[in-house]
Amino acid sequence: MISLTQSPIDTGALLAAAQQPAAGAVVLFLGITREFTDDRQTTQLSYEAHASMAETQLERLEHAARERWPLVECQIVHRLGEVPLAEASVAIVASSPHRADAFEAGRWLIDELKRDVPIWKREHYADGTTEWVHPQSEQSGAR
Amino acid sequence: MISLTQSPIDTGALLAAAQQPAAGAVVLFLGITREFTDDRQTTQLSYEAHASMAETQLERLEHAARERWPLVECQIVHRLGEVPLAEASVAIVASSPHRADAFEAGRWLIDELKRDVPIWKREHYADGTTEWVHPQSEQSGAR
Amino acid sequence: MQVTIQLFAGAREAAGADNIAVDIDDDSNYADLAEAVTAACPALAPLVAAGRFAAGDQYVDKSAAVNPAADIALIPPVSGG
Amino acid sequence: MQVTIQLFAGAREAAGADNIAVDIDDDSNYADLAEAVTAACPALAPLVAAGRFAAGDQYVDKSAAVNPAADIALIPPVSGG
Repeated sequence: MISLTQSPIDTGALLAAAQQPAAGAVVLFLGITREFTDDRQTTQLSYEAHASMAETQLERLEHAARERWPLVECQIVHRLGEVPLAEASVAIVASSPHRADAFEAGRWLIDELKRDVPIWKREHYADGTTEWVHPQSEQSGAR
Repeated sequence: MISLTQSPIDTGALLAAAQQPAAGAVVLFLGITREFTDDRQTTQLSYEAHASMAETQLERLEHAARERWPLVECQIVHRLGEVPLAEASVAIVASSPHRADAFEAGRWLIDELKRDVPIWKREHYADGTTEWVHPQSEQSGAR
Repeated sequence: MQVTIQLFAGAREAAGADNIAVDIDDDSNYADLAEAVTAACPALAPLVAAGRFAAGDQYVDKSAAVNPAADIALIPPVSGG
Repeated sequence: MQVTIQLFAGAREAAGADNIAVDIDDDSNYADLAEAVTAACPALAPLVAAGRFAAGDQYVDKSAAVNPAADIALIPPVSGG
Protein backbone atom coordinates (compact mmCIF):
# COMPACT_ATOMS: atom_id res chain seq x y z
CA MET A 1 0.00 0.00 0.00
CA ILE A 2 1.21 3.48 -0.73
CA SER A 3 -0.03 6.90 0.26
CA LEU A 4 0.67 10.60 0.28
CA THR A 5 -0.41 12.47 3.39
CA GLN A 6 -0.42 15.98 4.81
CA SER A 7 -0.40 14.58 8.38
CA PRO A 8 2.37 13.17 10.56
CA ILE A 9 3.14 9.59 9.54
CA ASP A 10 1.68 6.95 11.87
CA THR A 11 4.63 4.60 12.27
CA GLY A 12 2.77 2.46 14.81
CA ALA A 13 0.15 1.60 12.21
CA LEU A 14 2.85 0.75 9.66
CA LEU A 15 4.60 -1.62 12.07
CA ALA A 16 1.32 -3.23 13.11
CA ALA A 17 0.48 -3.91 9.46
CA ALA A 18 3.92 -5.44 8.87
CA GLN A 19 4.00 -7.65 11.98
CA GLN A 20 2.14 -10.62 10.56
CA PRO A 21 2.63 -14.24 11.64
CA ALA A 22 4.04 -15.17 8.23
CA ALA A 23 6.88 -12.70 8.70
CA GLY A 24 10.04 -13.18 10.71
CA ALA A 25 11.60 -9.78 10.11
CA VAL A 26 10.39 -6.20 9.77
CA VAL A 27 12.49 -3.30 8.50
CA LEU A 28 11.17 0.24 8.88
CA PHE A 29 12.99 3.14 7.24
CA LEU A 30 12.26 6.76 8.11
CA GLY A 31 13.67 9.73 6.27
CA ILE A 32 13.65 12.61 8.72
CA THR A 33 14.31 16.33 8.55
CA ARG A 34 17.96 16.89 9.41
CA GLU A 35 18.95 20.15 11.02
CA PHE A 36 22.38 20.68 9.48
CA THR A 37 23.66 20.04 5.97
CA ASP A 38 27.33 20.94 6.15
CA ASP A 39 27.15 24.26 7.99
CA ARG A 40 23.71 25.31 6.82
CA GLN A 41 20.92 25.17 9.39
CA THR A 42 17.47 23.98 8.34
CA THR A 43 14.44 24.91 10.41
CA GLN A 44 11.93 22.84 8.48
CA LEU A 45 11.30 21.24 5.12
CA SER A 46 8.24 21.35 2.95
CA TYR A 47 7.38 18.88 0.24
CA GLU A 48 5.36 19.18 -2.95
CA ALA A 49 4.36 16.41 -5.36
CA HIS A 50 2.94 15.81 -8.77
CA ALA A 51 0.38 13.86 -6.77
CA SER A 52 -1.22 11.50 -9.30
CA MET A 53 2.10 10.68 -10.89
CA ALA A 54 3.80 10.22 -7.51
CA GLU A 55 1.09 7.76 -6.48
CA THR A 56 1.46 5.86 -9.74
CA GLN A 57 5.24 5.72 -9.39
CA LEU A 58 5.05 4.62 -5.73
CA GLU A 59 2.62 1.84 -6.68
CA ARG A 60 5.01 0.73 -9.40
CA LEU A 61 7.83 0.56 -6.85
CA GLU A 62 5.74 -1.41 -4.36
CA HIS A 63 4.77 -3.92 -7.04
CA ALA A 64 8.33 -4.24 -8.28
CA ALA A 65 9.60 -4.88 -4.73
CA ARG A 66 6.94 -7.53 -4.15
CA GLU A 67 7.98 -9.26 -7.39
CA ARG A 68 11.63 -9.16 -6.50
CA TRP A 69 11.51 -10.18 -2.82
CA PRO A 70 9.06 -12.46 -0.93
CA LEU A 71 7.47 -9.69 1.10
CA VAL A 72 4.65 -10.27 3.54
CA GLU A 73 3.88 -6.55 3.74
CA CYS A 74 5.23 -3.49 1.99
CA GLN A 75 4.01 0.04 2.57
CA ILE A 76 5.34 3.43 1.52
CA VAL A 77 4.05 6.73 2.89
CA HIS A 78 5.34 10.16 1.89
CA ARG A 79 4.34 13.27 3.74
CA LEU A 80 3.63 16.52 1.87
CA GLY A 81 3.51 20.09 3.11
CA GLU A 82 5.56 21.24 6.06
CA VAL A 83 7.66 18.73 7.99
CA PRO A 84 9.28 20.01 11.20
CA LEU A 85 12.76 19.00 12.35
CA ALA A 86 13.19 15.36 13.37
CA GLU A 87 9.79 14.33 11.95
CA ALA A 88 9.50 11.74 9.19
CA SER A 89 9.02 12.90 5.63
CA VAL A 90 8.92 9.33 4.31
CA ALA A 91 8.36 5.91 5.85
CA ILE A 92 8.92 2.55 4.19
CA VAL A 93 8.11 -0.71 5.91
CA ALA A 94 8.86 -4.18 4.56
CA SER A 95 8.37 -7.54 6.26
CA SER A 96 9.50 -10.94 5.05
CA PRO A 97 10.07 -14.46 6.36
CA HIS A 98 13.86 -13.89 6.40
CA ARG A 99 15.64 -10.68 7.27
CA ALA A 100 17.87 -10.25 4.21
CA ASP A 101 14.82 -9.66 2.00
CA ALA A 102 13.26 -7.00 4.22
CA PHE A 103 16.58 -5.12 4.47
CA GLU A 104 17.25 -5.28 0.73
CA ALA A 105 13.72 -4.29 -0.23
CA GLY A 106 13.72 -1.33 2.17
CA ARG A 107 17.02 -0.08 0.88
CA TRP A 108 16.06 -0.53 -2.75
CA LEU A 109 12.72 1.24 -2.30
CA ILE A 110 14.17 4.39 -0.75
CA ASP A 111 16.92 4.53 -3.39
CA GLU A 112 14.36 4.23 -6.20
CA LEU A 113 11.95 6.66 -4.58
CA LYS A 114 14.68 9.29 -4.42
CA ARG A 115 15.51 8.77 -8.07
CA ASP A 116 12.12 8.60 -9.74
CA VAL A 117 9.13 9.71 -7.68
CA PRO A 118 8.06 13.30 -8.53
CA ILE A 119 8.26 14.85 -5.09
CA TRP A 120 10.33 17.91 -4.26
CA LYS A 121 11.77 19.24 -1.06
CA ARG A 122 12.05 22.90 -0.16
CA GLU A 123 14.61 23.84 2.47
CA HIS A 124 13.68 26.55 4.94
CA TYR A 125 16.95 27.85 6.34
CA ALA A 126 17.55 29.55 9.65
CA ASP A 127 18.58 32.75 7.84
CA GLY A 128 15.02 33.06 6.47
CA THR A 129 15.76 31.97 2.92
CA THR A 130 14.13 29.03 1.19
CA GLU A 131 15.35 26.87 -1.67
CA TRP A 132 13.81 24.15 -3.81
CA VAL A 133 16.17 21.19 -3.98
CA HIS A 134 16.87 19.83 -7.47
CA PRO A 135 19.93 17.64 -7.13
CA GLN A 136 22.12 17.01 -10.13
CA SER A 137 21.65 13.39 -11.06
CA GLU A 138 24.77 11.75 -9.70
CA GLN A 139 24.80 13.54 -6.37
CA SER A 140 21.14 12.92 -5.67
CA GLY A 141 19.79 11.93 -2.34
CA ALA A 142 22.71 10.97 -0.17
CA ARG A 143 20.39 10.92 2.81
CA MET B 1 21.70 1.80 24.87
CA ILE B 2 20.93 -1.88 25.23
CA SER B 3 18.49 -3.78 27.37
CA LEU B 4 16.90 -7.12 28.09
CA THR B 5 13.22 -7.05 28.98
CA GLN B 6 10.43 -9.40 29.95
CA SER B 7 7.83 -6.96 28.55
CA PRO B 8 6.66 -6.19 25.02
CA ILE B 9 9.18 -3.96 23.26
CA ASP B 10 8.14 -0.30 23.03
CA THR B 11 8.99 0.48 19.41
CA GLY B 12 7.51 3.97 19.69
CA ALA B 13 10.05 4.87 22.36
CA LEU B 14 12.89 3.47 20.24
CA LEU B 15 11.86 5.55 17.22
CA ALA B 16 11.42 8.67 19.33
CA ALA B 17 14.94 8.24 20.70
CA ALA B 18 16.36 7.79 17.21
CA GLN B 19 14.54 10.73 15.56
CA GLN B 20 16.96 13.46 16.49
CA PRO B 21 17.62 16.62 14.46
CA ALA B 22 21.17 15.52 13.68
CA ALA B 23 19.85 12.41 11.92
CA GLY B 24 18.47 12.18 8.40
CA ALA B 25 17.62 8.49 8.41
CA VAL B 26 16.30 5.94 10.90
CA VAL B 27 16.31 2.18 10.38
CA LEU B 28 14.35 -0.02 12.79
CA PHE B 29 14.69 -3.80 12.60
CA LEU B 30 12.28 -6.13 14.37
CA GLY B 31 12.72 -9.88 14.63
CA ILE B 32 9.26 -11.33 15.13
CA THR B 33 7.86 -14.74 15.94
CA ARG B 34 7.08 -16.46 12.65
CA GLU B 35 4.27 -19.00 12.59
CA PHE B 36 5.63 -21.51 10.08
CA THR B 37 9.15 -22.84 9.56
CA ASP B 38 8.84 -25.12 6.57
CA ASP B 39 5.71 -27.09 7.51
CA ARG B 40 6.12 -26.86 11.25
CA GLN B 41 3.69 -24.58 13.06
CA THR B 42 4.93 -22.47 15.99
CA THR B 43 2.46 -21.16 18.54
CA GLN B 44 4.94 -19.08 20.51
CA LEU B 45 8.62 -18.71 21.29
CA SER B 46 10.33 -18.27 24.58
CA TYR B 47 13.80 -16.84 25.10
CA GLU B 48 16.40 -17.37 27.80
CA ALA B 49 19.69 -15.54 28.26
CA HIS B 50 22.93 -15.69 30.17
CA ALA B 51 21.81 -12.26 31.26
CA SER B 52 24.99 -10.54 32.44
CA MET B 53 27.01 -11.90 29.53
CA ALA B 54 24.27 -11.03 27.03
CA GLU B 55 24.24 -7.44 28.30
CA THR B 56 28.02 -7.22 28.06
CA GLN B 57 28.01 -8.62 24.53
CA LEU B 58 25.19 -6.30 23.40
CA GLU B 59 27.09 -3.31 24.80
CA ARG B 60 30.17 -4.45 22.91
CA LEU B 61 28.12 -4.58 19.68
CA GLU B 62 26.61 -1.15 20.24
CA HIS B 63 30.04 0.36 20.84
CA ALA B 64 31.52 -1.40 17.82
CA ALA B 65 28.70 -0.12 15.60
CA ARG B 66 29.16 3.44 16.86
CA GLU B 67 32.88 3.22 16.08
CA ARG B 68 32.26 1.86 12.61
CA TRP B 69 29.40 4.11 11.47
CA PRO B 70 28.54 7.75 12.35
CA LEU B 71 25.41 6.91 14.32
CA VAL B 72 23.30 9.51 16.05
CA GLU B 73 21.46 6.86 18.06
CA CYS B 74 21.79 3.11 18.41
CA GLN B 75 19.65 0.95 20.66
CA ILE B 76 19.20 -2.81 20.96
CA VAL B 77 16.45 -4.45 23.01
CA HIS B 78 15.95 -8.20 23.34
CA ARG B 79 12.87 -9.64 24.93
CA LEU B 80 13.10 -12.68 27.22
CA GLY B 81 10.42 -15.12 28.34
CA GLU B 82 7.40 -15.88 26.20
CA VAL B 83 6.91 -14.01 22.92
CA PRO B 84 3.56 -14.60 21.17
CA LEU B 85 3.18 -14.86 17.41
CA ALA B 86 3.90 -11.68 15.42
CA GLU B 87 5.39 -9.87 18.43
CA ALA B 88 8.96 -8.63 18.41
CA SER B 89 11.64 -10.68 20.14
CA VAL B 90 14.35 -8.20 19.23
CA ALA B 91 14.43 -4.57 18.10
CA ILE B 92 17.43 -2.66 16.79
CA VAL B 93 17.24 1.01 15.89
CA ALA B 94 20.00 3.03 14.27
CA SER B 95 19.91 6.62 13.06
CA SER B 96 22.53 8.50 11.09
CA PRO B 97 22.93 11.63 8.98
CA HIS B 98 22.89 9.53 5.77
CA ARG B 99 20.82 6.43 5.13
CA ALA B 100 23.51 3.99 4.02
CA ASP B 101 25.04 4.01 7.50
CA ALA B 102 21.80 3.31 9.36
CA PHE B 103 20.97 0.41 7.01
CA GLU B 104 24.45 -1.12 7.24
CA ALA B 105 24.65 -0.75 11.01
CA GLY B 106 21.22 -2.30 11.53
CA ARG B 107 22.05 -5.25 9.32
CA TRP B 108 25.44 -5.79 10.92
CA LEU B 109 24.06 -5.61 14.45
CA ILE B 110 21.39 -8.26 13.93
CA ASP B 111 23.88 -10.54 12.16
CA GLU B 112 26.38 -10.21 15.02
CA LEU B 113 23.71 -10.57 17.68
CA LYS B 114 22.59 -13.86 16.15
CA ARG B 115 26.15 -15.12 16.10
CA ASP B 116 27.50 -14.12 19.49
CA VAL B 117 24.98 -12.97 22.08
CA PRO B 118 24.13 -15.75 24.57
CA ILE B 119 20.38 -15.87 24.13
CA TRP B 120 18.44 -18.99 23.18
CA LYS B 121 15.06 -19.54 21.63
CA ARG B 122 12.68 -22.34 22.50
CA GLU B 123 10.09 -23.27 19.91
CA HIS B 124 6.64 -24.20 21.16
CA TYR B 125 5.02 -26.17 18.37
CA ALA B 126 1.33 -26.61 17.64
CA ASP B 127 1.65 -30.34 18.35
CA GLY B 128 2.52 -29.56 21.99
CA THR B 129 6.23 -30.29 21.77
CA THR B 130 8.95 -27.79 22.57
CA GLU B 131 12.52 -27.60 21.37
CA TRP B 132 15.54 -25.48 22.26
CA VAL B 133 17.13 -24.13 19.10
CA HIS B 134 20.90 -24.60 18.81
CA PRO B 135 21.75 -24.00 15.17
CA GLN B 136 24.86 -25.58 13.71
CA SER B 137 27.25 -22.74 12.99
CA GLU B 138 26.92 -22.32 9.23
CA GLN B 139 23.14 -22.53 9.09
CA SER B 140 22.58 -20.22 12.00
CA GLY B 141 19.93 -17.59 12.06
CA ALA B 142 18.52 -17.32 8.55
CA ARG B 143 15.73 -15.18 9.91
CA MET C 1 -0.38 22.82 -31.99
CA GLN C 2 -0.47 24.37 -28.53
CA VAL C 3 0.70 22.37 -25.55
CA THR C 4 0.38 23.31 -21.87
CA ILE C 5 3.04 22.02 -19.49
CA GLN C 6 2.50 21.81 -15.74
CA LEU C 7 5.34 23.20 -13.64
CA PHE C 8 6.39 22.16 -10.14
CA ALA C 9 8.71 23.27 -7.36
CA GLY C 10 11.73 25.23 -8.60
CA ALA C 11 10.37 25.24 -12.14
CA ARG C 12 7.14 26.87 -11.01
CA GLU C 13 9.16 29.37 -9.01
CA ALA C 14 11.49 30.16 -11.94
CA ALA C 15 8.60 30.68 -14.36
CA GLY C 16 6.40 32.46 -11.82
CA ALA C 17 3.47 30.32 -13.00
CA ASP C 18 1.86 26.90 -12.50
CA ASN C 19 2.09 26.12 -16.18
CA ILE C 20 3.39 27.37 -19.47
CA ALA C 21 1.86 27.09 -22.95
CA VAL C 22 3.98 26.78 -26.09
CA ASP C 23 3.29 26.34 -29.80
CA ILE C 24 5.08 23.44 -31.50
CA ASP C 25 4.83 21.61 -34.82
CA ASP C 26 2.34 18.72 -34.94
CA ASP C 27 5.09 16.12 -35.35
CA SER C 28 7.26 17.39 -32.48
CA ASN C 29 8.95 15.12 -29.96
CA TYR C 30 9.81 15.97 -26.37
CA ALA C 31 13.28 17.21 -27.34
CA ASP C 32 11.53 19.77 -29.56
CA LEU C 33 9.20 20.59 -26.69
CA ALA C 34 12.20 21.19 -24.42
CA GLU C 35 13.62 23.65 -26.92
CA ALA C 36 10.30 25.45 -27.22
CA VAL C 37 9.90 25.74 -23.45
CA THR C 38 13.43 27.07 -23.05
CA ALA C 39 12.86 29.61 -25.83
CA ALA C 40 9.58 30.73 -24.30
CA CYS C 41 11.00 31.01 -20.77
CA PRO C 42 14.81 31.14 -20.58
CA ALA C 43 14.66 30.99 -16.75
CA LEU C 44 13.54 27.36 -17.11
CA ALA C 45 16.59 26.34 -19.16
CA PRO C 46 18.59 24.67 -16.34
CA LEU C 47 15.67 22.60 -15.03
CA VAL C 48 14.53 21.64 -18.54
CA ALA C 49 18.06 20.46 -19.27
CA ALA C 50 18.37 18.52 -15.99
CA GLY C 51 14.78 17.28 -15.83
CA ARG C 52 12.40 15.00 -17.69
CA PHE C 53 8.92 15.32 -19.15
CA ALA C 54 5.96 13.22 -18.07
CA ALA C 55 2.75 12.54 -19.97
CA GLY C 56 -0.05 11.46 -17.70
CA ASP C 57 1.69 9.64 -14.83
CA GLN C 58 4.64 8.27 -16.82
CA TYR C 59 8.02 9.57 -17.83
CA VAL C 60 8.49 9.91 -21.57
CA ASP C 61 11.55 9.60 -23.80
CA LYS C 62 12.85 12.75 -25.48
CA SER C 63 12.44 10.97 -28.81
CA ALA C 64 8.73 10.16 -28.27
CA ALA C 65 6.09 12.15 -30.14
CA VAL C 66 4.31 14.75 -28.03
CA ASN C 67 0.71 13.78 -27.35
CA PRO C 68 -1.18 17.06 -26.90
CA ALA C 69 -4.13 15.20 -25.31
CA ALA C 70 -2.00 14.01 -22.37
CA ASP C 71 -1.37 15.96 -19.20
CA ILE C 72 2.20 17.01 -19.79
CA ALA C 73 4.46 18.03 -16.93
CA LEU C 74 8.02 19.14 -16.57
CA ILE C 75 9.61 17.03 -13.81
CA PRO C 76 12.76 18.76 -12.57
CA PRO C 77 15.25 16.58 -10.64
CA VAL C 78 13.34 15.09 -7.72
CA SER C 79 14.25 15.40 -4.04
CA GLY C 80 11.64 13.39 -2.15
CA GLY C 81 12.54 10.98 0.62
CA MET D 1 40.53 -28.45 41.30
CA GLN D 2 36.76 -28.46 41.14
CA VAL D 3 35.02 -26.24 38.62
CA THR D 4 31.29 -25.55 38.39
CA ILE D 5 29.87 -24.77 34.94
CA GLN D 6 26.55 -22.97 34.44
CA LEU D 7 24.26 -24.60 31.90
CA PHE D 8 21.64 -22.92 29.72
CA ALA D 9 18.81 -23.82 27.37
CA GLY D 10 19.26 -27.21 25.70
CA ALA D 11 22.34 -27.93 27.77
CA ARG D 12 20.41 -27.44 31.00
CA GLU D 13 17.66 -29.63 29.63
CA ALA D 14 20.09 -32.37 28.53
CA ALA D 15 21.85 -32.42 31.90
CA GLY D 16 18.68 -31.99 33.93
CA ALA D 17 20.48 -29.39 36.05
CA ASP D 18 21.40 -25.69 36.11
CA ASN D 19 25.06 -26.49 36.51
CA ILE D 20 27.56 -29.29 36.58
CA ALA D 21 30.72 -29.66 38.68
CA VAL D 22 33.80 -31.48 37.43
CA ASP D 23 37.28 -32.18 38.77
CA ILE D 24 40.17 -31.18 36.52
CA ASP D 25 43.93 -30.78 36.88
CA ASP D 26 45.11 -27.36 38.07
CA ASP D 27 46.81 -26.58 34.74
CA SER D 28 43.83 -27.55 32.57
CA ASN D 29 42.67 -25.49 29.62
CA TYR D 30 39.09 -25.25 28.27
CA ALA D 31 39.65 -28.12 25.87
CA ASP D 32 40.43 -30.29 28.91
CA LEU D 33 37.34 -28.91 30.61
CA ALA D 34 35.23 -29.86 27.58
CA GLU D 35 36.51 -33.44 27.85
CA ALA D 36 35.79 -33.56 31.55
CA VAL D 37 32.25 -32.25 31.11
CA THR D 38 31.54 -34.74 28.33
CA ALA D 39 32.90 -37.59 30.45
CA ALA D 40 30.81 -36.52 33.45
CA CYS D 41 27.61 -36.10 31.41
CA PRO D 42 27.64 -37.78 28.00
CA ALA D 43 24.27 -36.20 27.15
CA LEU D 44 26.09 -32.86 26.90
CA ALA D 45 28.56 -34.10 24.30
CA PRO D 46 26.88 -32.57 21.20
CA LEU D 47 26.42 -29.12 22.75
CA VAL D 48 29.91 -29.12 24.25
CA ALA D 49 31.30 -29.97 20.82
CA ALA D 50 29.22 -27.30 19.04
CA GLY D 51 29.39 -24.67 21.78
CA ARG D 52 31.88 -22.41 23.51
CA PHE D 53 32.84 -21.67 27.10
CA ALA D 54 32.59 -18.27 28.73
CA ALA D 55 34.40 -17.01 31.82
CA GLY D 56 32.62 -14.07 33.38
CA ASP D 57 30.96 -12.28 30.46
CA GLN D 58 33.54 -13.17 27.81
CA TYR D 59 34.08 -16.08 25.48
CA VAL D 60 37.34 -17.94 26.08
CA ASP D 61 39.65 -19.85 23.75
CA LYS D 62 39.89 -23.61 24.14
CA SER D 63 43.63 -23.19 24.67
CA ALA D 64 43.26 -20.72 27.56
CA ALA D 65 43.93 -21.87 31.12
CA VAL D 66 40.80 -22.47 33.18
CA ASN D 67 40.38 -19.83 35.87
CA PRO D 68 38.43 -21.52 38.68
CA ALA D 69 37.62 -18.14 40.26
CA ALA D 70 35.63 -17.02 37.21
CA ASP D 71 31.95 -17.74 36.59
CA ILE D 72 32.25 -20.38 33.92
CA ALA D 73 29.39 -21.17 31.57
CA LEU D 74 28.81 -23.51 28.70
CA ILE D 75 27.36 -21.44 25.82
CA PRO D 76 25.69 -23.78 23.36
CA PRO D 77 25.07 -22.37 19.84
CA VAL D 78 22.96 -19.25 20.30
CA SER D 79 19.59 -18.55 18.71
CA GLY D 80 18.56 -15.10 19.86
CA GLY D 81 17.19 -12.49 17.50
